[in-house]
Amino acid sequence: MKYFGLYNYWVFTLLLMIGLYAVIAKANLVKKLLGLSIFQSAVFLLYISMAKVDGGTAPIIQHADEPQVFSNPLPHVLILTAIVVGISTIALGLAIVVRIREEYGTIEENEIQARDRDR
Amino acid sequence: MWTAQLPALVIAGPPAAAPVAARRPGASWSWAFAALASAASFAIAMLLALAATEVTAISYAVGSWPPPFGIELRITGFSALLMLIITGASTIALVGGKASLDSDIAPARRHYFYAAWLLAVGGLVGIVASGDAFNIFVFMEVSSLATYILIAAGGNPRALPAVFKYLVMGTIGATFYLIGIGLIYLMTGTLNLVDMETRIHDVTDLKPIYAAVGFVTLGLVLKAGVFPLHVWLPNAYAWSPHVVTAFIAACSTKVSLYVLLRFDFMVFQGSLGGHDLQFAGFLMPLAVLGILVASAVAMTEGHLKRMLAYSSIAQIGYIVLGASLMSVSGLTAGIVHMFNHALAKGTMFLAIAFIATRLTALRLDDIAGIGRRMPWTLGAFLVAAMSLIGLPGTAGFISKWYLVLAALQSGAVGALLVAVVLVSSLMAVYYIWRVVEAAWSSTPGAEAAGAREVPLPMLAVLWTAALASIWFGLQPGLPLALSRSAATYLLGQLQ
Amino acid sequence: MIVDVISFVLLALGAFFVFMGGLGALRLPDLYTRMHAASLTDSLGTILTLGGIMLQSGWSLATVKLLTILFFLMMTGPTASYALANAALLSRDDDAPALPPATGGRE
Amino acid sequence: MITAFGFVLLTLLVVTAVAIVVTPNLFVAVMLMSIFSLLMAATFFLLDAADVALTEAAIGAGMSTILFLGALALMGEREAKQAGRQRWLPLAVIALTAFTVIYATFDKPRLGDPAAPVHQHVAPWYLEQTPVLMEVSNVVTAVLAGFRAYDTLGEVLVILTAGIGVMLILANGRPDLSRQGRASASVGLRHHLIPRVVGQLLIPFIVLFGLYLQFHGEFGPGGGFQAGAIIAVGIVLHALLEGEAAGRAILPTPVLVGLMTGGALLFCAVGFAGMLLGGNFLDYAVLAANPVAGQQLGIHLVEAGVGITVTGTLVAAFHAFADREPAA
Repeated sequence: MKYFGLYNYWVFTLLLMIGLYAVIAKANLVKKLLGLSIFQSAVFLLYISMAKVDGGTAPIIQHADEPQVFSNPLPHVLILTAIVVGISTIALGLAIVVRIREEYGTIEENEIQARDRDR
Repeated sequence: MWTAQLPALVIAGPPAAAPVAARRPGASWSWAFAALASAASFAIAMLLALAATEVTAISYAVGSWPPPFGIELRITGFSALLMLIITGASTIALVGGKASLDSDIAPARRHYFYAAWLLAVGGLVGIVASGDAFNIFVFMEVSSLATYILIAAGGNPRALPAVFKYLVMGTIGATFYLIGIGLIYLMTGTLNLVDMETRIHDVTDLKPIYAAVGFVTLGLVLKAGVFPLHVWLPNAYAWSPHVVTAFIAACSTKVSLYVLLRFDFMVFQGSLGGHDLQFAGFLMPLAVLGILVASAVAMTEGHLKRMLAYSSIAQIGYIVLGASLMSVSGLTAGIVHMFNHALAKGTMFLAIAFIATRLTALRLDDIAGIGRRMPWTLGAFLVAAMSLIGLPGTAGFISKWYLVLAALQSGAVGALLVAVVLVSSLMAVYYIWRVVEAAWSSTPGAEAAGAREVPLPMLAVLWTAALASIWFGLQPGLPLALSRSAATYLLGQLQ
Repeated sequence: MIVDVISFVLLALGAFFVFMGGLGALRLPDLYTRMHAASLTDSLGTILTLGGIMLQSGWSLATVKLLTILFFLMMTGPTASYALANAALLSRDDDAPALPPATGGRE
Repeated sequence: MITAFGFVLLTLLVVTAVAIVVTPNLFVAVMLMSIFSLLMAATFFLLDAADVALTEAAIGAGMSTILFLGALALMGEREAKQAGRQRWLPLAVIALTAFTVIYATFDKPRLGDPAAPVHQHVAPWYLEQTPVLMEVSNVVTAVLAGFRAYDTLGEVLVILTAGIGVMLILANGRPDLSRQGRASASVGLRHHLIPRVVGQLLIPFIVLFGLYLQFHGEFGPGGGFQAGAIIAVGIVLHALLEGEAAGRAILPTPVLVGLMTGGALLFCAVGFAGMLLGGNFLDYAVLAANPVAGQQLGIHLVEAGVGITVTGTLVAAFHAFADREPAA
């Protein structure tokens, strides 16, 4: 169990790095948004991992009289919010990319910059 | 009884008005509604500011759940000052900028635009009113998304890549902040800021907290556009609709700085040993470099709005410099500069919006001779510019004066910092002079030759804002009192 | 006990079929044969696996839910395969070389 | 056993993420992203976060994929070869971030440790007080729509902002084709009998399941976000089967805007009702004679507002993309 615990944090770190790399290094705007999505998902994993309690179950209290162990509900609530924030950002970003494609004829960052210089 | 509900009214008013504005297509209707809602929030913010001067902090439990279990609103002098800036800038920009907005925003987009505007105001007010770390994140996203929309709402295609860059960097900044508060929550088990201050004492020397300090500071510095991370700012300011520039230049980066100061001074410094030195050591060089480099770029920049955008980056440097001095007078200078700069820069961008109703291009060559055709608009621009430079008798002088005093108190580096402030003020004189030289040039450009002065009601709004810079230069009582109470409140944790 | 053994056999068979389907999707030469491999084995594998779990859960609400899941999978799986094959057929480019090589990545 | 399963899932997550970044085909990358979200949802479920898993599956794997595909249909699916982009800056940034994160891993409490500070202070209070104060069995719903309802209001505003933004940004520039519909999209899958019949058969069940989640959120996993996303998927499926024009016809833009804004207004109205009845903003206890009944009423209304806004926004965003003609 201990090993699994550390593994969660490693995966969080790796996903964070992969996402950030795609956002910074990729020129394609859709790729950047995908990277942003991975980057945010990594943070979701961090929060949900910290909420886990050994031997716990989902925080739904069915029989209040029996003593039961529950995982921490608060990070779940926060991440529900964060997931929705994530898709809102992505939707807005995609709308902007579509308009960029229409105005510039490309979704590659370097070509857009080149076109801006020509104006 | 009724006044106790003021915090809820100010945070819930603009967001509740936004859906109403989005429902009804009809250009003048949605404008009037947004302006009215904005003015109402300004009035409430004023009442709240008066109430906030009497106590240290007004606490309001949303849903009547006691903090830290529910979400707490916490209005201090600092947040009240920021609220005045936000709602005031929004009201002045909306009321004065109607003509400019009508020409910039396509009719099919207007009701959405004004809804987004109200959401931006609501989000920014929500950030400064909140006393809960995660709640700040949520409202940060409301205001950021709404700001992206406002920037992209005009017809200029160059705004699109600019806003995409802003969206990506803003989201990275917000996510860094989210990682930071996640780590703090991991170690303290709470999200309420006041509760965090007390509980963080038990875990100060643990590594996740240090990492959290890094993430929170970096994320907010990114969103605030502090010097090396400012790359999203110039184009976002330059290509957005002109009135939007006036609004966001006045308040959006300052709100991120507010959160930065709130976190670093109240949560981290009270409990982490040596944090104040690290904070100063990290931010002071950035501030100094930012002031000098951005002013230098502004001196060579040929586009009027981009020039002022670089000037804004330099002014953010002043605010950060004041904060990094770690003294009451330094913080007071930084915070009062938020107010004074918002006033001056908002006025200048509004004046540019007026010029843009007469001209299509805003390079320095294009505005040649405009000062002779629109003397009142350019006159207001110059009054605000004097405040930006910091001439005595203007509001800008007050903040620079306090900054110099605080720098002199801070020992050996003080003299150097004073030199930086003086040099950068001279640089500001230079780039403002370039505008004056172009505007009053004797050979007017083709468009400028036919330009007419804008109508009297618009000038009245503009001059109100411009004269406010003079008024608060001569009577700096209210902003200074709020700033000083904010500074002592922030630093109170250190002693 | 006997129920356990039967359910174990069902689960193992189901896993085998799903595995073979995956192998086929990776190794077969073109899109149609790959889809053939994946969709047929997938249907059978699902029936066997869900049957095995149903035997484990006995007469309970869980079994009803599993039956519903099975029903929906039986509806959607073949339909999705049909739609995919149809789309591939419609978008076929006659000049292009027959079909991409079976390296797995692009379909 | 479950530990091993989680191990495999996490490894697959990393592999998928790498594949998303590496593949030059954007269409493949988007499909991989959908798989990534599904794997993430399964991981969340293993970590006891049933509500979050449901949301991630519905929003991450479902709606977000649809939006990506809708946008990709308007541009090419190939990523250009990158030449001469500098590499050291991204690598330096990533190295620094990774260093900080790994640094933070030391002194971190072990995963699942019940004595960790994160499980002490606030969380047990929610677990104890929810059955007493609200008589709601799903604590996540109680915190989301009750104790921290103000966060959820902010979240509804984020969704509303995104919806307004997508409609505003895509509102002009190119002509709006909502009237005649795009030639290819307007036909949908109408000529393909099997998908159409099966799809039409499924839609009522999808919407029914969404409604179940909406009203069952107090007792089991579910709530406004999940319900809204799933109902939106049902409506979008209808538009895909019958064509864009028919999809528009059942929910025209003014109706969608009405849903988007109506849900947010309902949420705000509940908040103001609390104030008018003598409590604080979003205080549900004063809504009914009995505080517990008031809490339940408030949670129901607020969740309904969330569901309405999410449905309206997601469908509106889909139409905003699907309506456009691809740029030349």
